[in-house]
Amino acid sequence: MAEVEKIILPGGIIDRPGSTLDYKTGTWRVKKPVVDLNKCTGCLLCWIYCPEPAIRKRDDGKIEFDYDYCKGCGICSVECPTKAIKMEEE
Amino acid sequence: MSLLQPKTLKPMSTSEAIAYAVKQANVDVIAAYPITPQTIIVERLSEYVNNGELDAEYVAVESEHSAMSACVAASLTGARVFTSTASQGLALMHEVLYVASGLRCPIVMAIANRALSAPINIHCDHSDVMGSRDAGWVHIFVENAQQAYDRIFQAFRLAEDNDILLPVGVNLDGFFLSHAVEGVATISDSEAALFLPPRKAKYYIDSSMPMTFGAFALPDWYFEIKYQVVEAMEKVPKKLAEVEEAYYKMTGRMYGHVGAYRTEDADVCLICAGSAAATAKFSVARMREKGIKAGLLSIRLFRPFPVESILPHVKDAKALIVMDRAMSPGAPSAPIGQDIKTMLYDAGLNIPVANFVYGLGGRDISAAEFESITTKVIEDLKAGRPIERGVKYWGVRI
Amino acid sequence: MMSVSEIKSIKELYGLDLIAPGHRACAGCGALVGVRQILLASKRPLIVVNATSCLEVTSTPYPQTMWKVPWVHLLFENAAAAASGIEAALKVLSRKYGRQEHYIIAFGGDGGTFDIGIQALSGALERGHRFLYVCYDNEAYMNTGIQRSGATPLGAATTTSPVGARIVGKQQQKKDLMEIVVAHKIPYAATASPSHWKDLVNKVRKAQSYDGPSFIHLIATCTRGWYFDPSESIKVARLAVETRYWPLYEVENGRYRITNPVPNPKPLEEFLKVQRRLSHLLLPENADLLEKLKAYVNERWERLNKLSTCFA
Amino acid sequence: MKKLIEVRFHGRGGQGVVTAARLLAEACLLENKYSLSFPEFGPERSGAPVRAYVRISDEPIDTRSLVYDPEIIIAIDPKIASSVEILAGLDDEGIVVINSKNASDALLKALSSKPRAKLFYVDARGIALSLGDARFENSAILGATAKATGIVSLGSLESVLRTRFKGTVLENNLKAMQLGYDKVGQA
Repeated sequence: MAEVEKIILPGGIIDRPGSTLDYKTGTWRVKKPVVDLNKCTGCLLCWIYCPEPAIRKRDDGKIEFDYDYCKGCGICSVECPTKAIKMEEE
Repeated sequence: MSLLQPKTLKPMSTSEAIAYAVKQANVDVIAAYPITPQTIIVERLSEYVNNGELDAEYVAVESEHSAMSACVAASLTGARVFTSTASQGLALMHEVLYVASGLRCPIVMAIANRALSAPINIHCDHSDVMGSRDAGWVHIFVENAQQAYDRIFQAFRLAEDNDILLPVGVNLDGFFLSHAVEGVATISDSEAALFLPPRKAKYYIDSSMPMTFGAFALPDWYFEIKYQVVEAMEKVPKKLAEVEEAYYKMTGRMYGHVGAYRTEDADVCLICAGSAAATAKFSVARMREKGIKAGLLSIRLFRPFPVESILPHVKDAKALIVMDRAMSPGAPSAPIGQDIKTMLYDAGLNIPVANFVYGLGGRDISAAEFESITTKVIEDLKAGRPIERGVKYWGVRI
Repeated sequence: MMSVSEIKSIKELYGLDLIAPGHRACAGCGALVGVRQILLASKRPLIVVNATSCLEVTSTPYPQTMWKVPWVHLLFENAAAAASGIEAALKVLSRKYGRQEHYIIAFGGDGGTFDIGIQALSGALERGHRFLYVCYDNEAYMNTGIQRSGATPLGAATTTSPVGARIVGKQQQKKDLMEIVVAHKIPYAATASPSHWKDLVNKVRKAQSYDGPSFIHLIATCTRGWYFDPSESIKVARLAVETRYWPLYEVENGRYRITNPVPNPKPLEEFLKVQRRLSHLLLPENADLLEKLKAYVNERWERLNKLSTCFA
Repeated sequence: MKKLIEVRFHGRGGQGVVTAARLLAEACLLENKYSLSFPEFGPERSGAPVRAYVRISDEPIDTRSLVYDPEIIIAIDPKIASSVEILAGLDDEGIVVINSKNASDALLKALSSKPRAKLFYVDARGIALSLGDARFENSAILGATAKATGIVSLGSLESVLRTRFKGTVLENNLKAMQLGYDKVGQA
């Protein structure tokens, strides 16, 4: 059981938007996506189809994964138009 | 309590008095579905809104379930919210009632108490509210139009207090009160605004503080969140007394958690709620003229059950007569009877309690009937006969 | 027709996420993809209302929330009524006390929309509250373990419409929710699929441009309930569109328009065979069911096509 | 005046029985008496028998039960007015006001057991029709009641009417009330 370490707001309101960040769903993953940056065009289709979202745009416009949260569903690897993303065993 | 001259009073039905108070309370949102016998309340409010006398949104929902749903959401948005229902309507709202209290919404709802189907019946009893008594709502019973009018202001101020944040039901007997016209002393709009300034919610739905309302709580948190309702409920008696004090200063009118009449030396104390309490008071007065030592305790604050306020009035009685206008089939006592007996047990008192279910489906109870019930118990006491325990059904033809 | 600035590139949406990762939805959840896209496109400030559903349960495990916008959940069947209450409250509070108005989106699953919540939805649409209702349709009660709903297609296997020796899957066709919604004469209603993200996000913009209720019927592929590999979630949604199983169209002020013509549809079998809930329809003994489902799909498409043409 | 006066109205749905009771109660308030009026409702629609009650007192009124032993009975409906049932529970010194051209033999016979009770009649229907609308009936009978019972003055009833009606409707109601007051007769 969790300790009652914080004050419960009236009615159990949660006042920390986006606080699921506390929970690393990356541990759910069986396979992880790996991007071949040579093939990545930065089209961001992987990003628009990511359910988490666990994909970020790098400064160079290509993408990277946030493995803390990526559940390894593999949608990105199926949807990538240049087949730049491969699913690999953890 | 100061008595006002009748000629200074405004003739209003209890329903009209409630609608008028709601208008003066400057509510923001009303979401309601009409049902006999509360219809007059929402009709008047619609008139106020459509005539521009009340700046509020009247959401004419398609059911009571949606009425309470819209009320909860509007309340969470920070609005002052009112609705009204009865009977089947309250039953249809049932699951949303728990959401209203669980999410700490200070909604005020008038309940024109009416029997539940089947058989279908539009008349008064308390089955509706008794079926919802564990939903975490504060419940107040009124005995006349004046109390109903005054309680609306008090209910909002109590509900919206940040220490409370609980919904409040103001219960008025269907027809016996809802449709009865009498003189009501009203406060001015400026007095109303002073007593009840616009609601200032501490937490509300708004993008300036994007919060999550109504999250999914697993066993590790549910109990603690739900327990808040108990904590808030425990603060109600003291807070209501404070609210009443403030209202008394303005109007000279105060009702308390209970209404006690001639209880101080009563051998037998009648206990009941709603319009019948008013009739019982009349009956007790007549009995006293005949030397019968009866008393009356009317339950005005029903949830939380005001044990501390009740006990001093009944602890010295030789017997209590608890009159319930609702059944609890299969239970050892009817609803108020259950509470009274629990209270006595916890206080270590073994006062015999005669528990009667009366007046279901609008069947009238007269002053004479109260007298005959009381007389029988007093005779039993005098003769040393045991008071018949368990539940009896007054006047039912079997 | 309203002129609404069209979103042309994904890059316009990047950085506009209103949900955080760490939520507990299944890997490959189609609903989350669609909901995310809708929020990316949505006008702001925004308030989200959620019916009890997978989305609600997986997104707010107390004391955490994935939502970065004000979000409220009351019950299963009352999201539209709750949205009505918020809209009414903001209207009067802005009038009386200068509170800021917000856009409101209500999300409900097919259970909360087609079935238990249809009364509240109908009431809210009839009253004309300004909000966007999104039904994310995974075609069964997935939150409680894949039981049939009014949205489940003919023949589909669910835990309450199993493929039995005597009765094979659900025996009724899918309820046409769009037609029910359109009958309310609201300004805007559309179907959408996360696979066709551009179509979807622009429909959101269009819906929110109207001063009244709008509706989006979103296909939400479900890896658990439809039985496909999580990586194929978007692919399956795309197949639904490409086989004309899920026509993408809109009804704007009563005018029908197919927004994604499918001149050369793939055979329906392509959509069915990738999902175990429906693949048994391809067995010879279930040929009659397959024919009925195909007829339903074809007739609907033909009807939409005609309506689309007559308003063109 | 007795401490508590109880009044029972008899009529039919649509005749304004409930309104008549309310008008009487409101007029009593103006005379600084406490009052309470309430209808007895069923699922009935226009045409069905309806009862309504008024309590009048110099003290605040507690009792909320129906009225069982009225001091005053008022029958607005001419058809009901001749039936003996309307007399149920009448106080021995009670007053009955009926909408009728004369007192029926049946009523007189029934009242013979209560020698101190009084029966008044007024052709409220005739008065109302002479003014062009049967709906003025209850104003006529209220006027008759004021004269017959003395529980309220004609002036107070008129004041209440003025808060409710306007124009020719008000004028005709006032006329009906005055005619009822003038023409009431005792059996």
